[in-house]
Amino acid sequence: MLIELLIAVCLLGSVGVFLLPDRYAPRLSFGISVVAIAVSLYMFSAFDGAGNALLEGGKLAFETNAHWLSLGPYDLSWHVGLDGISMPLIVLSTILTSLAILSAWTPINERKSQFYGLMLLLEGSLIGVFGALDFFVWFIFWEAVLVPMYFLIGVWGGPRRKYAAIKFFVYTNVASLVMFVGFFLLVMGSGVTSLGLPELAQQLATGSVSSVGGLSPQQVKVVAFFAMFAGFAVKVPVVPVHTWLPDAHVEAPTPVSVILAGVLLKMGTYALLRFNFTLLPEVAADYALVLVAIAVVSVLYGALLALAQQDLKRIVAYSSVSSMGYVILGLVAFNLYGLGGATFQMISHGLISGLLFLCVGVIYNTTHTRMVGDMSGLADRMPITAGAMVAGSFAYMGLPLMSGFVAEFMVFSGGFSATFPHAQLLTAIAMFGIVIVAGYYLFAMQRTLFGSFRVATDYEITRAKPHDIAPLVVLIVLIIALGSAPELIFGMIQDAVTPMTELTHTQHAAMGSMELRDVASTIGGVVR
Amino acid sequence: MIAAKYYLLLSAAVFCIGLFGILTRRNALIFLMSIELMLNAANINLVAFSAQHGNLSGQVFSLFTMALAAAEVAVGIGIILVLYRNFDDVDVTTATSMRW
Amino acid sequence: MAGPLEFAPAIAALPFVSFVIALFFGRYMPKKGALAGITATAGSLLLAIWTYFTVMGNGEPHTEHLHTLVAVAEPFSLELGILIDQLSALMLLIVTLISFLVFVFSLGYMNDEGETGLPRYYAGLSLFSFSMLSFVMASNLFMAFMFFELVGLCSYLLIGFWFREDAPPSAAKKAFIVTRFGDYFFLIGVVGILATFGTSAFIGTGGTESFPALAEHALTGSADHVHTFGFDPQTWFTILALLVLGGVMGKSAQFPLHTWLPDAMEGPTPVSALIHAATMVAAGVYLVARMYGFYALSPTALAIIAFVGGFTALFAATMGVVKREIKQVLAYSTISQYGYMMLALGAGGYVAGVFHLTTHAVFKALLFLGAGAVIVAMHHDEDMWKMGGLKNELPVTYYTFLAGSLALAGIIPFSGFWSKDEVLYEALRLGLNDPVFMAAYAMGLIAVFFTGFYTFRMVFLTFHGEPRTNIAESPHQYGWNMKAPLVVLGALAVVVGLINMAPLAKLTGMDLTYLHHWFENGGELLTVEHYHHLLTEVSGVHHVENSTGLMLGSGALSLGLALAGVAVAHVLYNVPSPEEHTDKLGSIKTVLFNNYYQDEYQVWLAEGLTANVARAANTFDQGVIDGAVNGVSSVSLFAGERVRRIQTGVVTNYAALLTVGLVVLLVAMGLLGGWF
Amino acid sequence: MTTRPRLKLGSHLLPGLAAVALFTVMAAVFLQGNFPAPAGFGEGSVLRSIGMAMFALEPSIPSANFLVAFEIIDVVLVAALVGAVMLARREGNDSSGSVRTDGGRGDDR
Repeated sequence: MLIELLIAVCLLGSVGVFLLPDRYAPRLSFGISVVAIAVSLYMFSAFDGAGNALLEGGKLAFETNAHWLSLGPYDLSWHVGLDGISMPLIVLSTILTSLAILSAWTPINERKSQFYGLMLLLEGSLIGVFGALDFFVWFIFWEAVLVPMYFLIGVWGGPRRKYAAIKFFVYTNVASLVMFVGFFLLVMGSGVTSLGLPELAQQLATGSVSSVGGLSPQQVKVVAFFAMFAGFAVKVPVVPVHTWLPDAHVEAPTPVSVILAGVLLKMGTYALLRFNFTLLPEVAADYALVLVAIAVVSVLYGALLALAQQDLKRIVAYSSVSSMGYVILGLVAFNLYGLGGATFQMISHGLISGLLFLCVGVIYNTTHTRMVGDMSGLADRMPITAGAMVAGSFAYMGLPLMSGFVAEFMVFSGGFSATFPHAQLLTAIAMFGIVIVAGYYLFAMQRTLFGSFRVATDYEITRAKPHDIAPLVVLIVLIIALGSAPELIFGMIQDAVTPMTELTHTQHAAMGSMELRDVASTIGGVVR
Repeated sequence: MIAAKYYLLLSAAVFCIGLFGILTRRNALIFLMSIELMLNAANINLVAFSAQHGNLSGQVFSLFTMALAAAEVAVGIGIILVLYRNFDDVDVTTATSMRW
Repeated sequence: MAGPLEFAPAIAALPFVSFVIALFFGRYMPKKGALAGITATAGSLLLAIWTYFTVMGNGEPHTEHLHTLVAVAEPFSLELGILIDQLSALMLLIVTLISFLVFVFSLGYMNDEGETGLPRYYAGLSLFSFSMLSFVMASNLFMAFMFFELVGLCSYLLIGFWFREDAPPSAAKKAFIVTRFGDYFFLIGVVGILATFGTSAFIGTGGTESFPALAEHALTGSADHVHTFGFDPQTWFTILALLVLGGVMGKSAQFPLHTWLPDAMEGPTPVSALIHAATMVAAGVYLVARMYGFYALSPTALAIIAFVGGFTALFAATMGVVKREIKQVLAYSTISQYGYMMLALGAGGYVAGVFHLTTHAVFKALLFLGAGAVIVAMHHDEDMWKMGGLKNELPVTYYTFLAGSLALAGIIPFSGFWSKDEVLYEALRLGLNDPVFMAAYAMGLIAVFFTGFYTFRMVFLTFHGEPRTNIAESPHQYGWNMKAPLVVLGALAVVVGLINMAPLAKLTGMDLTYLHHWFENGGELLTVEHYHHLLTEVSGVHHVENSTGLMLGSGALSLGLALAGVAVAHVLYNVPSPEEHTDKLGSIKTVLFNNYYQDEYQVWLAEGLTANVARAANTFDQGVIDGAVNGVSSVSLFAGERVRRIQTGVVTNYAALLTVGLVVLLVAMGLLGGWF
Repeated sequence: MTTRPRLKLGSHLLPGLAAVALFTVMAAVFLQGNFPAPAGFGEGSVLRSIGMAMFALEPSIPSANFLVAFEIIDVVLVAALVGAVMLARREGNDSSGSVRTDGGRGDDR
């Protein structure tokens, strides 16, 4: 019942904050989010799950499974529970939301009740996404995330907030639709009568898929896979469906950017891991080359774009695209280090990108500009913020003893040992991202933090307040802790992804037999 | 007995005359008249098929239709009055506040 | 055996403690963290000496597992551990000694000069010592890579110490990116080695074998669990070796990744002495020595190492000839000297390479500290043309600097002579069998002349002749805290070569090759004999027979060239008011002064090419990809705008549409249903 | 002053043609169609039968029961009449200031 408690704390807290006057909102919502952290940390310490939530032999922690209602031929249940993949993500969500709320104290000065209420609503929805194991429940939370996000960007955002908010909402919503179609194709093909993900996964692992509406069983799988992939790819995002991300980040207020980069993107990769790669691993193996190509292009193209940006937030946004490419690479590698590294990278990137967005936010709060060319030598006036930004940048570059290094190293190890064709070469190409990432972060730091002090806008540059600095410190500590002792969470991640690696041991032999041409012909066949 | 298709032809003719009125005229009163014509075309059909199948329901239905037509005319004329009051005209093309 | 080796982790841990202290409490302390650093490195030095003597009496290497970063059953865990053997014990000694002396020197160079930000400085220096010592002790390649990166971070932070100016942050950025480029290949190499062998241990422990041993088995017999990804093992191992070499070339500033080192001189001079001369730059060479059992298996990799080393030695030496600033000369000489070490290692001279590493660490640290002293005396002006005649004013600095210069130039009996001679001798022995090595040897030999020349050009310009500026006439004097390290290092620069006097040993028949014997002990697979066995038996690399005549001839040749270089410098520059003779070189000087335009093309690659590609990609992204997204949305908006105009609000129009629709529907249904 | 009625079509010719087209199509269809002979209502007064059928008083006559529909029509008629009166009544006593909407045209005519 702890998951329900956690969601209830956030949702009820959200209602409470909505109703109270503005002056209570910041502290009250922070208090509520700290309660949520406490609950999630208790859950983390009391975590007793084993194996993968969706697969045979998985034992869920904090599970509730109650029949809810029947919809047509399908049984819907309130089924929530955690395994080693979702548990760290929930802790990440609670911690980042709390820090984001703290960082909002300075910049958010109007409609405070609504802002903090929406933040808590967002937190509750995110926890629901990571906790739900029934598709129906999951989908409700998945869509529910969009609503507070839309308003948070659209009301408190920058000058082009409406454009960004609508783009974000429509883009991800259309993607959800595509994903939904793909998922139901799979449900119809597999013939399950329950929308529970474990039931579906086990049905797919043991039984065969029947043909649906003129599609052969193999086509059903492939179409379902790519429809779901397309849907989640927008959320991740991967090239070429990434363009909503920089706009959303630039326009969103900093606390929202933190959640957006830190947790919202992980929804996409988490869903890819849970749906595409757990339900249809053999399709993923067949089309590994296509998926890896997407990953490699995301890594390099995203990094290259980050290099061309002048806005600090855009730099971090594009580098997120690049980092998410590593996650895809790890998922496609589909071995212990690949999957585990990808999951670890989700957590690690959540912390690191959160840290960088917070730093940019602190700088923006006093300089009122984010343009690289508008300032220099900030380290002179804001030493702690500058130090945090240096730490965050190096964490992003994968400096050892920080979490990014472990994550990337595991992903690279996984990719290098993967069995798809040219795995070594493709992984090596993707690894070049670590050079480019060093390029743009060092460049940005040199221009903004170092050199003689100058700011183009006429504001007095003051040291940041303690409640602005505290989130930075917390995140740095977490990053270093995870970097020097990854076992803190990698143990449970490993436990949860190991059953997945056993899914395709037999199918790997057939891998690489399908080329891009076959994909095109299959899709052509479907359209016909 | 007259074959059913000639009834149908008559009803089609009446209906199309009513329709023609609706399509070419702008006066709301003429609209009402045209609608009456179209309703009566439907009545012809009802009666014709009632005879065709030997079932009296059609006949009864046409009686109801007449009653409804009376009610409709009552309401319709009321609407036309309001229209006139608001637009100083019974031209249906002037009342276009419900466009896009 | 218990005892001092149990404390080995503390060698690295002590500087880490001082890092924490300096970072968080430095500003409240009397010397802003210096004392913590000095205490910590002094403790490390004592422990390192203790370790050294323990290892001397104890044949077996000491291994210890410290921390498991990631534990998995398959395919490999990521672990941290320490390996103390002859090589690492020697290196620990060098690093702790120079760290300690640099900390002491910094008291004079930084504290007495009233710098701000000292806690940051000492924190960075302590963190560097920690990282470097951890790197040296690393028991596996993965851990080595981790700390290899961390020393890079420290280098970045310390080069950019004076961040309020424009040049240091830029130099720091360049240093990091260039070495990162090398580390990219190194990282692929590490991942590849782990994926290939399932281990990256330098030494086998508890039933598992080290990766060089596994590679050897794969080449000689057949070893299970070695995945070569469809390559021939020999080819694949060469590829891996070359990938790791990428990191080595970046860190040890070998051509073409050497360009960052001269720029790195923007950092404080003690930092240059510690990081960019004696220790961090040595990390690359040390890494090759550390996994020499792997490199020895690949003749191709060895030839490339030797050739790159020889080329770099000559290439950098020529650039050192024309520089105006004292630290720039030293920077190019550093690049050149690391070229020698690479040449030695590539030519199979394991002991020679490590020997030169040792002597170079001492005399180059000495030279940098001496240069630092001169810079302080000159009120932070580094231009040698503004110095002159300092030997009377700064006698301690002069004599210690002279000792270092003689060592650098390779004049008997100073330390540099013995080590450089052995490097060249090893290269020659191999070169007589193989033209590639002969070419590398020839380049190394020519570089000796240039080394002698630029070294003494520097000495004469700085200390001899008439003072050329007012400051040089009455330089700033400094205290014991700068002189003491100079004296210690000066003494060492004279004597440290005595540990391995191979030519003298040959001549007299006495047993003077102490360092050779040192490396004959230790773990079975880490001894020089084993490496020799690998070179000859597995790789088929053969040196010509060791002969007294050849050795003496080689020694005499290099000594002669060095003396010739010194003599030319003496003639040209040891005059009261020297001229800029290098101007006579004309366009050659321009090329040399611009470093063969190496910086230009690398900057072009980084900024001209990459930035333009990035901008093009950005335009593409905004225009085409985002344009497509916005296009879809504007198509629907436009269509909606048009379609809604059907709603005219005129009832007649609706009715007409209805009618037309009905007619069309009827006709269509009639045609399909055959009503007509 | 009256003249005979004239068909002033003007711009409405085209929609009118649509009605003509509809008739053409329907006529074409109907004339093609073939119906069996009509069943008719047999002997007796049709009017009486209608009356009986409307309230299902005589089960032998084939028809549905329309009692409820009859009552509903009753109510609807009354409602329509009342509604018509409501609509037609001038609102309030301020005859000059009745509510006017201008169909979005402004006051420029």
